[in-house]
Amino acid sequence: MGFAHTVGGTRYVFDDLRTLLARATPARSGDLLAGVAAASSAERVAAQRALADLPLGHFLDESVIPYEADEVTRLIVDSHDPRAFAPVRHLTVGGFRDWLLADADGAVLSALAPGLTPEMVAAVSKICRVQDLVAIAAKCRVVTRFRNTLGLPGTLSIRLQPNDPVDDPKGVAAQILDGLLLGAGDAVIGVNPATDSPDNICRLLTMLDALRERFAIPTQSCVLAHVTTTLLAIERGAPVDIVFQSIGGTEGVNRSFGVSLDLLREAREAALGLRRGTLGDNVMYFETGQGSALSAEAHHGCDQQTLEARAYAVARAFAPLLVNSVVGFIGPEYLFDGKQILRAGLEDHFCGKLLGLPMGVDVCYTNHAEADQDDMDALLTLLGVAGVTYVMGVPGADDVMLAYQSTSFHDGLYARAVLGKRPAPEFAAWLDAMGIARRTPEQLPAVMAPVLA
Amino acid sequence: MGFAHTVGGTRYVFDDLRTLLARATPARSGDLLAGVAAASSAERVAAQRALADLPLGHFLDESVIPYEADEVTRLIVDSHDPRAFAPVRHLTVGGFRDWLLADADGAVLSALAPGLTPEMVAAVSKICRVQDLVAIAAKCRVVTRFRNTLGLPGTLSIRLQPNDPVDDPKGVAAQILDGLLLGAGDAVIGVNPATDSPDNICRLLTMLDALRERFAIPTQSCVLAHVTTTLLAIERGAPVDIVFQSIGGTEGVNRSFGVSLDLLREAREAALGLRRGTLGDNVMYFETGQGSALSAEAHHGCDQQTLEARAYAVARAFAPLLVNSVVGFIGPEYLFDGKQILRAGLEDHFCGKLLGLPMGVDVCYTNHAEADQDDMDALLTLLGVAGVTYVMGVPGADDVMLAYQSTSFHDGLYARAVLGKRPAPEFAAWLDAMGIARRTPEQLPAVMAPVLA
Amino acid sequence: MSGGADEPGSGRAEVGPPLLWRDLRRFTTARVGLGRVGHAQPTSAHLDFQEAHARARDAVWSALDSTALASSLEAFGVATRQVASEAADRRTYLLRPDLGRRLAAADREVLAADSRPGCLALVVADGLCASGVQTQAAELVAHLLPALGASGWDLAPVVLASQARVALGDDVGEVLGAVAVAVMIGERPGLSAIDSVGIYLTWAPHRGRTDAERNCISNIRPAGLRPADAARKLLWLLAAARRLGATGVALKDDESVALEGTASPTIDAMQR
Amino acid sequence: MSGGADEPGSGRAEVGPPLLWRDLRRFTTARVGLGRVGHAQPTSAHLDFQEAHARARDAVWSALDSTALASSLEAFGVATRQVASEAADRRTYLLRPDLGRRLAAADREVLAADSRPGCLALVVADGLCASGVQTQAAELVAHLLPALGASGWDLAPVVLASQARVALGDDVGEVLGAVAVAVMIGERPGLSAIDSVGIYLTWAPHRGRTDAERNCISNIRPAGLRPADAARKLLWLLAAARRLGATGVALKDDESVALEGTASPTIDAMQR
Ligand code: B12
Ligand code: B12
Repeated sequence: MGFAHTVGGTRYVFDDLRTLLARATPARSGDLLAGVAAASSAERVAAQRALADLPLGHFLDESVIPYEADEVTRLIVDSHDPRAFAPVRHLTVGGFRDWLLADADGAVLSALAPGLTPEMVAAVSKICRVQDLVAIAAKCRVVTRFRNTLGLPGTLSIRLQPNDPVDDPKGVAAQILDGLLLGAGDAVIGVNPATDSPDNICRLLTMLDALRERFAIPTQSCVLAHVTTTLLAIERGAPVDIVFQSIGGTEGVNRSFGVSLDLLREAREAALGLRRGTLGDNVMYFETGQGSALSAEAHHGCDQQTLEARAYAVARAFAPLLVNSVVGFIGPEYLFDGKQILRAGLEDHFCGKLLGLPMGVDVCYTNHAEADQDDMDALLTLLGVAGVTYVMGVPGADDVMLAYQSTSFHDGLYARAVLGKRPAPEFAAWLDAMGIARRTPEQLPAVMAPVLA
Repeated sequence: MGFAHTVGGTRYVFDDLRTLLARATPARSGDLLAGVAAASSAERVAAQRALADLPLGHFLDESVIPYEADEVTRLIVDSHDPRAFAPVRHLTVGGFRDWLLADADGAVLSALAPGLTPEMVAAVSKICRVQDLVAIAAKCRVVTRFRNTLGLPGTLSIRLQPNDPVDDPKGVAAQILDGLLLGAGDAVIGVNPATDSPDNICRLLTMLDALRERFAIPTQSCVLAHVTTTLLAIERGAPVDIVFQSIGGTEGVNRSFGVSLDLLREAREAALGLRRGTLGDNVMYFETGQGSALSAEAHHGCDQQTLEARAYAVARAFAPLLVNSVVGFIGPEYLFDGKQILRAGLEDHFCGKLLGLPMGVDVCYTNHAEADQDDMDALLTLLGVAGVTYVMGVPGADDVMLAYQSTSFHDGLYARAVLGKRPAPEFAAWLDAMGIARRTPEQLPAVMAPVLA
Repeated sequence: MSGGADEPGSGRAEVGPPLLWRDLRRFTTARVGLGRVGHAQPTSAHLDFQEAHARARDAVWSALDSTALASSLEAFGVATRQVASEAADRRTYLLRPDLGRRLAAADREVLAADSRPGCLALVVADGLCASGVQTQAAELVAHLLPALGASGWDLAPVVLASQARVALGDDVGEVLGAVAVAVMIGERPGLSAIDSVGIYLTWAPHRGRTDAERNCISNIRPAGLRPADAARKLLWLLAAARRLGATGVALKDDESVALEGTASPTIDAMQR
Repeated sequence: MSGGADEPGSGRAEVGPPLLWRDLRRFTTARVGLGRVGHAQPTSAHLDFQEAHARARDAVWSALDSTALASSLEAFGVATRQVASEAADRRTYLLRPDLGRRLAAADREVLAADSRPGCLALVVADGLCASGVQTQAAELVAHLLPALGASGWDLAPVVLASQARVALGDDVGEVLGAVAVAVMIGERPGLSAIDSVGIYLTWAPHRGRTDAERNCISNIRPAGLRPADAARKLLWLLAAARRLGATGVALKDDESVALEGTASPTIDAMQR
């Protein structure tokens, strides 16, 4: 079936839902690369108008990737909750935007989440302005727990990201201390390993756990190895709090990442089996990012933002503690400049939150993209207003292993200060107890120095 | 005298302060047009480093435009208050940034303002990131009064801008009602006249005043005619609350606007003589915008942002009720795209506030610039966090006379809602009394309908 | 706004007082009475806006068809000349207003042949949007011609200028030796009007004149100031400028012609 | 970070425990211990960052000098071939990764002449930053050569590829009939490193391989993994891949070689 709309005397026809969604997306380089973008602003507006008129119910009848061909589609279709969908089933996409802005509150949105498919959420995001993405997301409430409580209103958490080019434990530890002194680490202390060897991963896991225990920090640690390596580490008895994996919105991109829904299920079971959470059992951490499916040539003619929302459908099947979009990380071929990164970051946060996820955003850019610190400050501030669950914290914003710029520990302090946000309550109390809540001591707290002796 | 700094093995030399400031400015089209921009990022960084090392005291010794040649320079030099300057006189520009971020609070900054020259303020803004521009401006407190109180912490005011292509009073009135129903108008109800004839201006002034009195709105009105026309209107007995004028940062641009400091003094005296303010006597309203001096070919080789700050030195000599930068209004030859507009808007707000002005920003763009509503939402939100005194309110964001897009009445509501801001207290009370504070009634309030009968 | 039941401005005089919020739309082409969802504009208003924005952006790139315009002007017996500024193309024009203010050297020479000291120069320029000039320039000239003749103005050939800014008129006036130049120019396109023309009048034009030395008549278009009224205004200003020997802030537009077709200039209810 | 007293990593072993915040800088090249002004970074740290950003952005545009590289490799008696991807220039490369993954048609034909079923293919590619590859590729190859011969690998001519992505190795391997391909490629430049190389190893390469079917050795550079260690790792992976008949997630890098020169892998104080 097809869709059509006339703008300025020209009738634009869109063959199927997938095409309609792609043409309605605000301009970005990845969709141009994929050849699915609108050819002109007029065509884009025509698609947005046609999309706005589409009943939400239609999304239950037409999949952007066939059910038979893709396990992510099967997950989406099979897990849809018609009862939860009921309050909005009579609406068009345009009416849904109005309803979200006017009528919905946090409780209503939480109840609605299982009734929404990622494509519905992607669709409505395409006809939202930045201010709508902010205002609607700010209403969402998503709370998760492992060793502390993330996502409470008025909080903004930070993942402490202490990456080292050779996984040197002292280099990692020095960055962790730096982050703690600057109030970061309540979301997770999570290291990306330079080397994905099981030995190395186990060593890092042990070291992170010892450090956390030594200071009695109410948080969790994670080594962001491939999920199969983490499974090996669990087998070998390493202290795994949280299982990390990069995921995407199609079976094909997940295959290119070396994962499947079954493998993720297995990993979650293994982590739950360790019973290491004290306050809750959200044990998974996922990262996503617009463009990964196209990069893996597994995009099925869909636009990257719709596929990104589908990655969230994968995530929500595993009750994660944390999810984040790496938005500017992948590169300018998918998000060209600060403007595209800014909008994509807010879309991702919005879609994830509407689908009920504890969404963070890696507010970041690479050196081959047209972006700079000003763009990051803008996105960070907007996300803070939108109630982002957490952002990254990297010393001086410079990840010396991954070679990109993310938010610094200082940026986290800035966002909390100007927006009146606090860390997760347990972590805030710990910072108070350590005497580092309001200002960073010149002298290291006595308990910290020996760590690097 | 000259300045120099080495970056990446290359030594960059800057002949004078004016050149140093221009090379240190973040990239924008107007400075390229003027031929004063840095040729590379490396040169820009070199200039920023050299600027950061410059003692603030140097700005008292070297003017960017000669004292003899320019009455704005004379105003700046002659009105500098060394006593107020004392707390920062020992600092370099870089040290001043650190001091602003670390030590200064609202009271300290208010006391400092008369000690700062616009060039000092422009200089420090050039080495600030967007987040610094936000965080520092958010500390500033500037309160002004005419018939209500503007600039109190926690408030965000709106200029209601009901422009009509033929100055049709009914068209203007319909827009005013619309704005009032959407909570706008506490900063001023200000019409840009399509026709600058004295008759027309008097007619509009009378109509605005009658409407304000009829509803007993605690606000002020203004017709943004040329100051000479407003003087004529005062002579003819028209009810002038606030005198408007566009101004710039050099004697030359002001001449091209048909004004001088003397003329502005005369106008202020005339307005004060009417004694129409009930709470205070801030009777002037100025608009400025990066690029106007270059457009008038009166820029003296200075960068547009430094000249913009100099326009604020003109403004502060007249204790204005309102000042705003029209940032994206002038066009892409000065601010090319959303990114340049965003940064310039925050710089202008920052510089104005540090100089002690009640700064608003016309968050806007023209259709020949590379910008859209998303860029406006970002800038509006950031300005809200930075504590902007007021923004514009135009029906549906579309000014049908000036042919550009500014913030809509709805945008004002959005910003107030997500940031927890209120209108000026007197106006907020009036909105409550009218029963339109929380939602817009479908039915017009009875008192309003006859206005358009 | 893309059409709809409330055709803006329709039947201004016929109907009673507005009772509903959306009734305000009867009184203005501005986007009033849009309704609201939470704090935001409803989807329909938002998409109307997006569509208008796409259209306005395209209008920036509309080009003046000087040849077509020349033939409609020549139909009134008016001579025309086609010139260009120093801005070679549209992109350059947008980023280099300085070039758009200068007459291309070649055209300067050609135009010099038409020099007529004391003449009145008329320039029709694309400005930031050619579509309004294209449709309204001939009408404006038609309204001007009889009166100009009657008041003894010596009209130089009308100059059709592309990639031009207002100040290009100074160059033209200087070359022609004009005592005054009136530049009819396309104003920046807006969401609700992509056909608006401004007229800028400068006495004793020469390169270096500032905007303070000009007068302006703006928003000339069907939904704004009508060409007939604009022409009358210009004639009044011309006469006044001749008396004063100047244009600009010193010359106040004190003509009190009521503009027909717009609402009465007073709001009865508000004039106690 | 632009130099300074605390040269990062200097004297790691010699000094006592950190007492001051800024002492943390002894343990890492990361930007720790920067101090703070309010919530922000001090001006000096901020400007260091801006300078590094300018440098890193330039590094993206660094080009591989294949001829110079070829002669240093040929000095070891290694044959080389120079190829390009389908991305014609740097801008295209950045925006069209699909083209960067494909061997230019002409080069495909030329390379076919070198086809040697069962060989090991080595590709040296500019990737996102040529400067690291330029300096380290020869060193890597020098470390590999003796051991490769000893383990009986048949090394094909080393392919020097410009405007190349990782997956270009699949095309090269396919054309050469290689049993495995190792791509040494410039990693994206960072603020603190514009000389980092990654090695991606793919067993039985052919167009269409996914990243799940490769292994990766990353951050090869003086301040990261040293070429000698990287070469040892690659040799280990090669041997393991030959045993397993595959690379990718199934092949775990279980080599337990301690990397010399980096700190001891355990933090004593934390190992109760
Ligand atoms: C960009 C990037 C990504 C992007 C790649 C998408 C894209 N289009 O570029 C995304 C975010 C999707 C990604 C995902 C993952 N990555 Co990655 N990634 C990088 C990064 C930062 C830069 C790579 C680069 O510059 N390549 C050079 C350019 C010129 O080549 P390219 O052809 O454009 O890029 C290709 C490769 O980089 C490849 N790739 C990216 N990551 C990985 C990881 C592995 C194991 C392999 C084989 C290939 C691969 O994907 C790109 C497209 O084909 C490096 C760190 C670094 N400093 O290099 C880490 C890095 C290579 N990734 C790493 C890891 C662990 C992963 C994941 C396995 C994480 C996870 N647990 O799921 C996933 C899955 C990767 C997969 N199997 O596909 C590790 C590898 C560690 C190791 N020694 O094995 C590194 C070193 C960083 C780290 N320590 O976390 N990654
Ligand atoms: C852009 C603009 C400006 C910019 C001009 C700078 C620039 N580089 O473009 C700024 C913000 C500086 C400006 C200032 C003023 N403007 Co103005 N401006 C406009 C606007 C929105 C668009 C003009 C346009 O599209 N021109 C066409 C392009 C192609 O020509 P251009 O050569 O690029 O532009 C030149 C002219 O526009 C000229 N200009 C701009 N405004 C004015 C005003 C007058 C009276 C004159 C003679 C010339 C002039 O400046 C430009 C550079 O030389 C119009 C509204 C409209 N819808 O047209 C109002 C408009 C022309 N301006 C107006 C006014 C009143 C002013 C001010 C006098 C306000 C004040 N009280 O100080 C000042 C001073 C102008 C002066 N004497 O120099 C009125 C004129 C009313 C009238 N009939 O006389 C208009 C119609 C809008 C309004 N109603 O407020 N303006």
